[in-house]
Amino acid sequence: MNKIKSFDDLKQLREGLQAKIKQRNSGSNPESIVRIKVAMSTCGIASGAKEIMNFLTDELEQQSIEAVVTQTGCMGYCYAEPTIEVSLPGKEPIVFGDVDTFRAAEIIEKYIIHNELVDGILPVNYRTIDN
Amino acid sequence: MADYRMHLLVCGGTGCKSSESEQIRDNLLAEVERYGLNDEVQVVMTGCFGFCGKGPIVKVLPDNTFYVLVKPEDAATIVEEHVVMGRKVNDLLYLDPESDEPISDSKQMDFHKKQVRIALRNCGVINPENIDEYIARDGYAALATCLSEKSPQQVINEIKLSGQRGRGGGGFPTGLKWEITSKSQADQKYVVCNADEGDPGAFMDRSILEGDPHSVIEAMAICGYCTGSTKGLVYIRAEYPLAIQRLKTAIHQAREYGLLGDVIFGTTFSFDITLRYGAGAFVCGEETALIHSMEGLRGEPTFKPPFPSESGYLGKPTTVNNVETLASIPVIINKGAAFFNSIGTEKSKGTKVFALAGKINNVGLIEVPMGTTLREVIFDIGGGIKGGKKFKSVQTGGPSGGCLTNSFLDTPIDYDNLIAAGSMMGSGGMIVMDEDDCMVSIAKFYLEFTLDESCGKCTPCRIGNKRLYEILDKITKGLGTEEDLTRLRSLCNVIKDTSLCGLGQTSPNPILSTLDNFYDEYLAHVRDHKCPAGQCKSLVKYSIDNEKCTGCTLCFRNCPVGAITGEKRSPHFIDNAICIKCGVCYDKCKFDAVSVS
Amino acid sequence: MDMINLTIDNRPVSVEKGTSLLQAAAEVGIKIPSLCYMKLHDLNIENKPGGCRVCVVEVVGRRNLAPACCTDAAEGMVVQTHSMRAIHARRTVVELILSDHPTDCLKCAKAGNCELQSMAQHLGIREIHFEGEQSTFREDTSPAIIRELNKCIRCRRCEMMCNEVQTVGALSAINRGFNAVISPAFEMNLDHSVCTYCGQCVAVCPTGALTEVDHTGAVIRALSNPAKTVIVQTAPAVRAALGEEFGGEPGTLVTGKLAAALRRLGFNYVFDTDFAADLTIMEEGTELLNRLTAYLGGDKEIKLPMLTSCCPAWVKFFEHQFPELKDIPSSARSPQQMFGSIAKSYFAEKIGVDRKDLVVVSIMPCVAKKYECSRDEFSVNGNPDVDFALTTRELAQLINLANIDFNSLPDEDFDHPMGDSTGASVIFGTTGGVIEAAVRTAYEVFTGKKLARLDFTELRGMEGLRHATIDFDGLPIHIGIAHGLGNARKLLEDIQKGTSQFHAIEIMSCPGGCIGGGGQPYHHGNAEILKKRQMALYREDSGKPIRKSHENPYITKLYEEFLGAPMSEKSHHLLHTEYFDRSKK
Amino acid sequence: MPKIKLSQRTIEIVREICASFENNEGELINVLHETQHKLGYLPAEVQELIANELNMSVAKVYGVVTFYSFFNMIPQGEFPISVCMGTACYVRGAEQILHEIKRQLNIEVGQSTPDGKFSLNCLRCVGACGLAPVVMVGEKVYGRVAPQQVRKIIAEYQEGCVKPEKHEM
Repeated sequence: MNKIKSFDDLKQLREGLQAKIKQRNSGSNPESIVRIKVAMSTCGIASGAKEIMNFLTDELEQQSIEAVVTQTGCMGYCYAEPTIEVSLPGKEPIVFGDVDTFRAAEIIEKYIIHNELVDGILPVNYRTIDN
Repeated sequence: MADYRMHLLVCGGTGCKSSESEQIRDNLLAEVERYGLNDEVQVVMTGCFGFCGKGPIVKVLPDNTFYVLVKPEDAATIVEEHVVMGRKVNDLLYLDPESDEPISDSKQMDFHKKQVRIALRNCGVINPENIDEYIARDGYAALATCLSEKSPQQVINEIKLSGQRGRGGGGFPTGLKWEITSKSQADQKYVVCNADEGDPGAFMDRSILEGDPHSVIEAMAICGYCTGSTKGLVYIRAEYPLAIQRLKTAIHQAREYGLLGDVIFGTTFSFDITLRYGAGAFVCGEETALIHSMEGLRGEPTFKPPFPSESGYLGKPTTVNNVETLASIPVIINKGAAFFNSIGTEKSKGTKVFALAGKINNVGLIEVPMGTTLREVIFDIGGGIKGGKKFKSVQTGGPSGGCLTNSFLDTPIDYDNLIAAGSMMGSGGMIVMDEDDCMVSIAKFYLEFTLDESCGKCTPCRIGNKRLYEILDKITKGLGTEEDLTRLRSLCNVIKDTSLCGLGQTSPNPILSTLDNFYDEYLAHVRDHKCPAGQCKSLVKYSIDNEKCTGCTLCFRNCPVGAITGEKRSPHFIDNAICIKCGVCYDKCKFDAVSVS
Repeated sequence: MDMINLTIDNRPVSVEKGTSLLQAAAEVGIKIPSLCYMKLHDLNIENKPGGCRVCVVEVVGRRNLAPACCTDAAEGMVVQTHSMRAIHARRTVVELILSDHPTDCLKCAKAGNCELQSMAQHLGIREIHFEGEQSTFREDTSPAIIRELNKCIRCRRCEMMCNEVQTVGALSAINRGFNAVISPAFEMNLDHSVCTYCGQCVAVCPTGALTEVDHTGAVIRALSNPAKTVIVQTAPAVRAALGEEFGGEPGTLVTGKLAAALRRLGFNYVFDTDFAADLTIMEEGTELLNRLTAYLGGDKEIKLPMLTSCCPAWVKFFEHQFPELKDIPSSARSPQQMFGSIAKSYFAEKIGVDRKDLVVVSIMPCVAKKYECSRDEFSVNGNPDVDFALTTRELAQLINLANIDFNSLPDEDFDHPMGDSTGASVIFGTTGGVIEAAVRTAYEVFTGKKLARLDFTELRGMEGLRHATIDFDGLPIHIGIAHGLGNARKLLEDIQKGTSQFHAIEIMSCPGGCIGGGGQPYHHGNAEILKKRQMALYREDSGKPIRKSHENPYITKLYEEFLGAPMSEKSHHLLHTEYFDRSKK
Repeated sequence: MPKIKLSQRTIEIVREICASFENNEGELINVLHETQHKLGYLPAEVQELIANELNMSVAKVYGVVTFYSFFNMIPQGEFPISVCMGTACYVRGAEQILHEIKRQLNIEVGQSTPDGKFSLNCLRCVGACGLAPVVMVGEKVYGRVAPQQVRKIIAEYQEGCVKPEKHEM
């Protein structure tokens, strides 16, 4: 890892990272892929988030669906753990709650492959400082 | 193969469900089918939108149209007008409360403003174990700005201007705290992050550390720059292994990038962070106790002054800030004091994270601007009371806070309003209670906690709280008298007045607030020896109604102690000598035959 | 000096910056009651945990009440010490303490001397409005100290004395909440701990939670047994303090009345530990000179400084904490034990009584002496040299029990031969006294010259650590003095590091020396009392016809008739001892 | 308290831990954490050893150990069961769960079963309020527990689970 030695270093790094993310997200980009975030806070893990993450990784690989599965912190929907957020290229991210392996399979099958929503979406009900 | 061009989202939150959202879905489905649009339009049930006051809600994607107060019979109109004709149904649109104009795109609606995420901005968004994702979202830019463009005093002024007050409970202005340390003369100063989140029912700090550890690290470095400290310590509960691990990873990554260590951003500023672990003592949330604990001592508080800002860890000036306080600092620097100051009420600026828990549908972590009302939090964001029960009380401030009733639901939440209402902000736990919760028992529960966690140093807290607990115990057993209520209040006041630290000074709050707000319930216990909520075991009796009992044996099979007898298909009987009043029979009975008295 | 102006109970007060409200009020004659707070001014000892909350006062504009002990006076402050709110709170707090306190005052060892009892009286408490669970701690009896923790009010004074002043570390606050209490590790008994029995915890305990083991009953039994000859010795510091137990001014010398009272109690012989103190000087002084001469002669085997060994708590302290230094202190036994040893050999022989029928009782300002006389090495075939050690307080108890009106007693003398002593031995009771007595003798023996002056004021005082250089006719002798074990520790650490410059060091465990011993009448936090006792001893010294130990004719006679010479083989056997490693390292 | 004699290996482990914190008295709590992590609990003999190594009084070490609820002086069961008694869990019936566990195992809070398999403790909030009431067995969290489930949870561990690795004193 290179050391960040000045504000300019930081800005440069940030711009590079942001550009990469933007590229990944835009629907028109051929390299854009499905991204899934699994909420892995204590509550999430206690409710089985780790198993879900493993399941998703394995399942997507088996079905040869190119996707990135990453962990993230608490999304705030503790009542609906485990919670995952799925971003399809060019679409707004959708949050699914109470995800067990059955539902995870359903999400891959219906939403990721067929762009078909499943019951139990969690509507985002907050603003962050970005918007 | 279906390729949907449109999705109709029907709110399946409990609040909406009770107002027939399932019927709405069925009707919508039928309408879609009637037009033969099954392959083009999908109808799905979602989780709670958090806008329950205006439910049931139907949202249309991709155009983000937001219909409120939808009735089952509106389904036809929505499909006919919106789906088929492509025209929005104006009557069902949400009206802007200010302009009275209908808003069609939900992104323009103020309900999104109910929650504004500042401290939680990255939680659930970034991978907390990847510093690059933090940097991509302006991470460490605030530190860079401070170091390269501002003097310490300028940064302190900015924080002061933002009006931020400590989120740990006391509400002391953050900028002022930093300024005091910065003006103290010493060869070494310290920045301490108080992550000893101990309020039962509060988990904001844990979530932030698990979801966005870098924001805390960055803020500590900024604080170090402002106060002239080169060493930071995080005092974190050992009960939070995941948070500890994420924090360690984050510190490591920051060091790798040179964002911690020597010559940060090529300046002369050096700063590094080490971890100290709590070991299960609530009182260590108090600054002086926390410092003693970090020094390897018993976590007993000492009298203030001297304040840690002047004489803290190892006798050196020490700034102690709570996790949530720190997590907002980079935003104040990046977006400016004015941005932060524009949110909130006159004396409480910015947002506050609450951990919503208890008898509420959407248990979770929320962040709202100061000044949001309890009603909005509980009913709009929290989705109302679980199981359709009646709201009874909301407890804020943990063991230091109080239980508020219906009449406070429209009180805007800020530091001063909550204190005036007999509770306090505390660290942000918000526990909702319903009609089944006995307020005397709740008060007793908190006292038991305080008793367990009192350090035992000062008389009022050590013995006084014990006596308070004993009086409450007497009352819940039906042995209390009205005189006990007078004694309870008088002792509460003395304990508040004479205790050494914040723990004792606030420990009577759960009793005082319930005495104020639920006096009748206390009276019922001492006068009639009855527990209206049916929770005080000594005061309740379970019995089976001969008429209603069908002899299904379900209660018999579930009774953990074998207190229920009876033949199959004939009325059962509860032996109260054996009954432990667990209430399983009551919960299990399908025929309403078990009654509580 | 920055001055602060404030108003207390409507009276203007002007005090230095940094003065507490408690102190500020005291300056205008307002005595705010307090329980845990304690300050011994000259000794630099302060206990200020702010825990009891009895001293709370109302400060106008403040949200809650302020503890007067911890709150500093501030400019313009308006303080009400007796507003209804303050009085109500204060009484409630004391009632709470009483609700977790046995109310068996009538049979408590501390009755009449208990600060909690006085507080209840002071506040006019006639009813305890709270009842509930009370602490149920196990009682702990050790050779010297009894702990009855059910009477503990968590003032933390004992913990402060044990850790900060004495650095012994036998006691610590343990547990938390209602169960928090002060205890040795693992709630074991004191005799399994590193406790030195210095008794400073007993000296400062406001209630009956810490008291000495009561041996008065055993002494009464011995006195009433016609088959026993019972003799008594009384330590120097006792005469300067016993009077306080009978309403006397602190610092009143009651030597004559003391001897009279002991005689009336029925002791067959009334002797003085001072006699043994003179003997100690002969032995210890000779040992010092021997070691010094050998050291100066280049003997590398000889270690200096030599440390005094009169104090049993100090002995136990280094046995636990500095076992590797156990060869450095003088091997001389303490005066109490030298007395016992000579009494049960030389004197028993002289009066023709078998040692088994001779009972030696000592009156000591100390609780550690109870432990010392029970040490195995100080007995012969299971018969201890000193049978019972009573504290000054126990003696007062005994005098009362025997219906003796102490104040109207005539002055009487001690008996011969072991009641005769010099001025040098009297000052054994104060810090600096032992070494001054040793210097008086060592100088004359070493130089062969007569001292021109006997008052070595450079060795006197109340500071915890002192040092002086005495000119031994051209040879500068460096002397260190420590009282309080925390101060002693500092000197020992220097020795460990090899940086100590001293030839001889005097150590006494208790602040002030034996005058401030754990068995003395309670000072209740008033350091002036210790100073007055100290002055009394120096007065007694200067009034004595003989003021140097080696000039005590009865000591000379003892050597001639029995021991031979100091450090002789017989002396070694009877008057010296060895030390043990008590550490668990 | 039964006396135990520490093995040479244990003594070395504790000494190493103390040394890794430079035998600094101020690091006592970290030393205790680390030691308990390695040994499972902190018996008197270990506390004496630590006091010696850090050159402080054993009474003070004991004072610290008894102040913090995280430190144990008795061996925990092979499977330590902790019931969260935070407010959220309390209002959602944690007391009943606790009661049921006590009944099933026939032990009180702070005790271990005679076979050493289970020990029972209460915790203050573990911060998993969304899952209230919460029970932890070892590190595993069980959320939304109902009294009826208790028997099943305990049974999972009774049937020959692998013994967790632990250093013997």
